[in-house]
Amino acid sequence: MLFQVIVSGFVIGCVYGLIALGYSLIYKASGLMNFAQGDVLTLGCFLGYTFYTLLGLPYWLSLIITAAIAFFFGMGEERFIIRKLQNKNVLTVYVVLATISIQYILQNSIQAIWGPNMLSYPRVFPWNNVTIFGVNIQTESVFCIIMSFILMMLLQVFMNHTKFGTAMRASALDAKAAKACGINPSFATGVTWGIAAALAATAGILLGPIYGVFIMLGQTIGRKGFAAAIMGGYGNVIGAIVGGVLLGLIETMSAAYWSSTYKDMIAYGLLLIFLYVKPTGIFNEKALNR
Amino acid sequence: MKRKMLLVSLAILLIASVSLFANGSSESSDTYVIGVPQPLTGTNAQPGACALNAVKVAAKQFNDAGGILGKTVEIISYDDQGSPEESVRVAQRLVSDGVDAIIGSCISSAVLSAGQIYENNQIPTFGTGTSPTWMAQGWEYLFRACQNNDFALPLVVDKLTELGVERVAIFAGQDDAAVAGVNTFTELANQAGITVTTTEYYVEGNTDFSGQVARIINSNAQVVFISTFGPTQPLIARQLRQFGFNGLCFTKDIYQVDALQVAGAASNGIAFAYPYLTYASIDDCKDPFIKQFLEAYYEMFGELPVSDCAYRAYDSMLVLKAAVEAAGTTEKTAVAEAVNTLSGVQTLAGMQDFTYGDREGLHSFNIFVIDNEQYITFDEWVGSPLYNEIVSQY
Amino acid sequence: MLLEIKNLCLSFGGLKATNDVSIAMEEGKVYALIGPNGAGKTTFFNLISGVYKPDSGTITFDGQRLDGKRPYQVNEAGIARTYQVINLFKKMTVLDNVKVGMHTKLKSGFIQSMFHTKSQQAEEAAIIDKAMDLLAFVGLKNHMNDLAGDLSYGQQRLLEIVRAMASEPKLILLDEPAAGMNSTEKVELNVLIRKILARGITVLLVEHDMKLVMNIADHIFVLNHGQKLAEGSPLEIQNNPKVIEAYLGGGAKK
Amino acid sequence: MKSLAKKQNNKLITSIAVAAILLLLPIILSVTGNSYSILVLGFIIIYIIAVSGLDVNFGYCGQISMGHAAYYCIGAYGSVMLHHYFGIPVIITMILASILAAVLGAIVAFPASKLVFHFLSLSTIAFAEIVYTLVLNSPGKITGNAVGMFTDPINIFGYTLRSNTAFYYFGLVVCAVFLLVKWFLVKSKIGRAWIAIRENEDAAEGMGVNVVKYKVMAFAFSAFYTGFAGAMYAHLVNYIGPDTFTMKQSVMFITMMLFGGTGSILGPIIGSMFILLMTESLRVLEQYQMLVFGVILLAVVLAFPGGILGVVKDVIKKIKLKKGGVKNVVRN
Repeated sequence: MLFQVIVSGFVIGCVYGLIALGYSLIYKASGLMNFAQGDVLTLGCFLGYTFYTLLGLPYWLSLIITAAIAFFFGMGEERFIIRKLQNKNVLTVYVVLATISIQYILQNSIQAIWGPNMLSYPRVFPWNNVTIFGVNIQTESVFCIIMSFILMMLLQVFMNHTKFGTAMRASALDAKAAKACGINPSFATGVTWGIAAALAATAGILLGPIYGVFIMLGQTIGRKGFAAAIMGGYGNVIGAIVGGVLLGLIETMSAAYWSSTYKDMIAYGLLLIFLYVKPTGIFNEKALNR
Repeated sequence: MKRKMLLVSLAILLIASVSLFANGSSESSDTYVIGVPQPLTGTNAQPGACALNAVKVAAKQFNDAGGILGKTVEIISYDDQGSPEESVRVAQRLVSDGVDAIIGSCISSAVLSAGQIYENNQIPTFGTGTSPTWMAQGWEYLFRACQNNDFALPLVVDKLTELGVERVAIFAGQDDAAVAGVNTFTELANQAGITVTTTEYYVEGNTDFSGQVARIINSNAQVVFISTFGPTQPLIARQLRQFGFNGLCFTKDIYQVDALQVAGAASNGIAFAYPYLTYASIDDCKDPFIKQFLEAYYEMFGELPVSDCAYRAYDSMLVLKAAVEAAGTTEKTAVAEAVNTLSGVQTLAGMQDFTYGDREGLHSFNIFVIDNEQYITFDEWVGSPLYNEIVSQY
Repeated sequence: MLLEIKNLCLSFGGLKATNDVSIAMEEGKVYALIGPNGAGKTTFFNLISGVYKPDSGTITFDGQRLDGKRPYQVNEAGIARTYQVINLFKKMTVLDNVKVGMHTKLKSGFIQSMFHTKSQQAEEAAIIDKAMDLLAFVGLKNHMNDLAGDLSYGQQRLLEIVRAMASEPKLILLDEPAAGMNSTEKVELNVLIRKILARGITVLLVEHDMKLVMNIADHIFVLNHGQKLAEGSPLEIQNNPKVIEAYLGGGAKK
Repeated sequence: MKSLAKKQNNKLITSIAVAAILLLLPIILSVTGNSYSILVLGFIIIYIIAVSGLDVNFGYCGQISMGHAAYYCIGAYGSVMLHHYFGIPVIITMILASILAAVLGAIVAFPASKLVFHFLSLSTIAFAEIVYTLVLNSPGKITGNAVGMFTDPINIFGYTLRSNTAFYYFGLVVCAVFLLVKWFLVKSKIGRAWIAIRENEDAAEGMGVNVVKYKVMAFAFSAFYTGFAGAMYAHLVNYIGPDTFTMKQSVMFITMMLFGGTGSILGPIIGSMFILLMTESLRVLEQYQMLVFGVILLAVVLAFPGGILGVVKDVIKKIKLKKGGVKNVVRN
């Protein structure tokens, strides 16, 4: 039983982690918090459903197309809304307000397009369960965990060991200096937003077969993902996944061995204590004024 | 330039809203206006939208047949978002719009917060939720033409006693209807000598219940009573089966056909007491009266109602029409009084009878169960391989 | 003694930013703190004004222990400061900047302010006169309703000084007041510091401009590598071989 | 001097006119038999108070809060419960509950005073979630849990505010008092300290402002306002349930504040009015209401970053410039 609870904690934790990665990337690139992240997950889930179930494309192709669409959505969001506002030098919180309105739009247009019904996602793999250490685990759950870790690794390699990744980090640190080195900082920022959206959408398409497809899927996950990002150390790639998995485990474990009624309260309570005691996150990132 | 245009359009919008303010009640003698406050966006958009559609189906049928007492039926609907705060403003607005009757909402906290307003303005109202709480407030103008969970749960507990079940675990949401279901069920189970081993709650919006499921299974329960609504049903069904729980499950009200599709084989062995079922295709439906409704619904919207809230709202419309015709007038107080005299009204849920004096139309229900991913009645199920497998445990 | 600092130490990690520094200052004089880049001058300032807590040592001001106190408590005790990088409240008016400087001198509390009592009104009216007087002192009176962020660089420096003076301190710490000023402005600054002194305020300044320092200071402290290298009158310092060596760089001897 | 007197005269006339309109509004509306609009006016007043409070915290002191629904909740439930269990008259319970909200606000603000933007916002979200969970699962079901609680109308010395019109007049007076107090405060030493903290925390501390104390003060003050608004809401409607006090509500407060413009008296008034009237007039769109709301919101943010108040100020400036009545040329 314990092992199964841990696996479930890992699954939901990895999803939090993927969302948290998006938050972290955006924070690094633009110093912002994007409210719409959770709804991009929902969008990804619905898009994946459309390609896989309605159009009958193979799962891997649906995944790639969905991620690509989300990528361009993220880039567009940055290019036409976020950067426009930042160029006007407005208070950060107004940019956050813009993401709030994007959230309203996304959530309601998903409903307008796909309708309010819950949709079912057919199984992706021919076999239902995988047995590990004598415990049955849904194949898609295992796939979700593996994919999250692969994505995290890829991102880590991409950010630290490729020219473009270096460019992205450089432009986040100092746009002027990056420009002087021949890097187009606004393009790099756009790509960061694109990657963040693609990650969220991928999380959505991974979740579809496990949880089904419905409009509010991304709401709570989005908020928890934000919490995970901060727990891990806001702006830190590995920290985001670690924070996500930790939050997922705390949640499932406290529900299983403490109280399911107060599960969220326990998770948020720990988060508060964590913030007050160690505001720099697990992987130190600057959070205090001094 | 763009800014100016936007400013102008904002100003126009404001003026439009001011003009809305000026519009008073538009009472006219040749229409019968029905207000439909339902959650049309957010978590409960599906039941709300289905209910609204069903009201439209009924209204069309009535109007095609000459209206109610010769008056054309007109519908005004607003999105109450299932929120107690929004629903107060929606209710007051419907009152100002001069509606003759209300069908909604299917969210009980919305009914609880709006009920007093309808009561004060003496508008006959049909709630479309299944929670017992709002009927307990004693509002004279509030009726129900669908299931009251408190009436159906004794059937469930009787069935459990009959099967010899001794230990039941409860999994529940934290909305009003779900909690009310838990309370009633616990009380009935205690009376019947059935032990409730554990009661596990989840928070709205969560999708992972492995912790709760682990506790339920560790509590060594034979049956799980699931008190939830909407997209959570298939999730909990799947996670229970995933963790190796193979016993019988009872849901507090219907386990909808979309849940059945999402959860697939995990749905087998889930039972519930309810007046009717939802269908994935018209052909699955054997009841001629429901079939007729489904065909009309399909014709108007190109899809079948996934949520049974459509049935609830449609039945409410049928009862409302019967009441107006019995009263012989559309005058609100007379209509409300007439509802209490109705009996033998043919609806999707069978015959409705309001003469019990509790303002409720339904008092008898069937127990359905899912086997082979199909709905069958419990009586039909007895003796099947899955029945024997599950019941032999008890 | 107005300010007496004994054996002050502070280290960051392994680095000793301030190492066993002791100084003493009398009332009514202009003191200067000099030293090569990275000598720990600003750290020393931050120690006095409470931004950093010393590891050991004491700071006694006017008979009161200040070590370990928070910056606002240091300000309440009568030490005001300016900053190396301009730290004005940019979206407040010039007048309001000065009024914030008077914060500790205002007696009305939350309740009086909330209900706009007679005494609070009177107090507010009184500080406007005082603030105008101070602004006139540096010639910013005409700009009192402008936003602080809209002033020119030199004017912003002056406003910083006035804002610090508004709390009626006994000691004012000026962190590189002449940075970025042209020679005319520097002459004006020289006059201004004299005027501050004339108001009975003791001055301690950190400054790179040696001409200005030698001209204005009565007494000079020299810091190097977090330690006090020397102190004395401008003449003594100018002729101190250790100071000359420190400024020419330690490498010269080897 | 003469023009100054004239100016003051104009101001006086304007304020009398505004007051007269506000007082007569319900009468005009009730002639058309529209109790709905009076209810909406009541809600506008509630939101103005709540958002004004939030604005003190963010607009003046620079502390973001994404969990103000928590204080709204504490105000509402606190007042209803004190009345329900101890029989204390409603108007007193409203004040007591708001004080409770302020105290809890201070308790949250104290450790949070060192956190910056994102971290602060997360800690406020976390607190709001905890409050929500507690109200939903109170020990002994003292909050009625998911079923919620029924409430009594406001009673002032034996006079019960049963109608929405009566509530409107009561709200108008309360709102005026709250706005006046906010005005006095932000123009005082306290308000200057708050703005100084917002502008430059280090410099503020260097000028003798006890930053932690003033931050906590701003948070508590803001929680008091929002708490009182919550209590007003609870007694305007006759039922409260936990679903009102979710993240959605906090986001609505922030949206209203930013839409209007921060750090001012007028901003929250404009914001609350605009947003509420907008959502109410979009109601006819049924399920597309929130979609269109989102689009309009985004368009406004893009066109007027800084809120509607900024635009209004610009327009006024322009008119003044055209008239040539302004002596100082405005800096670009």
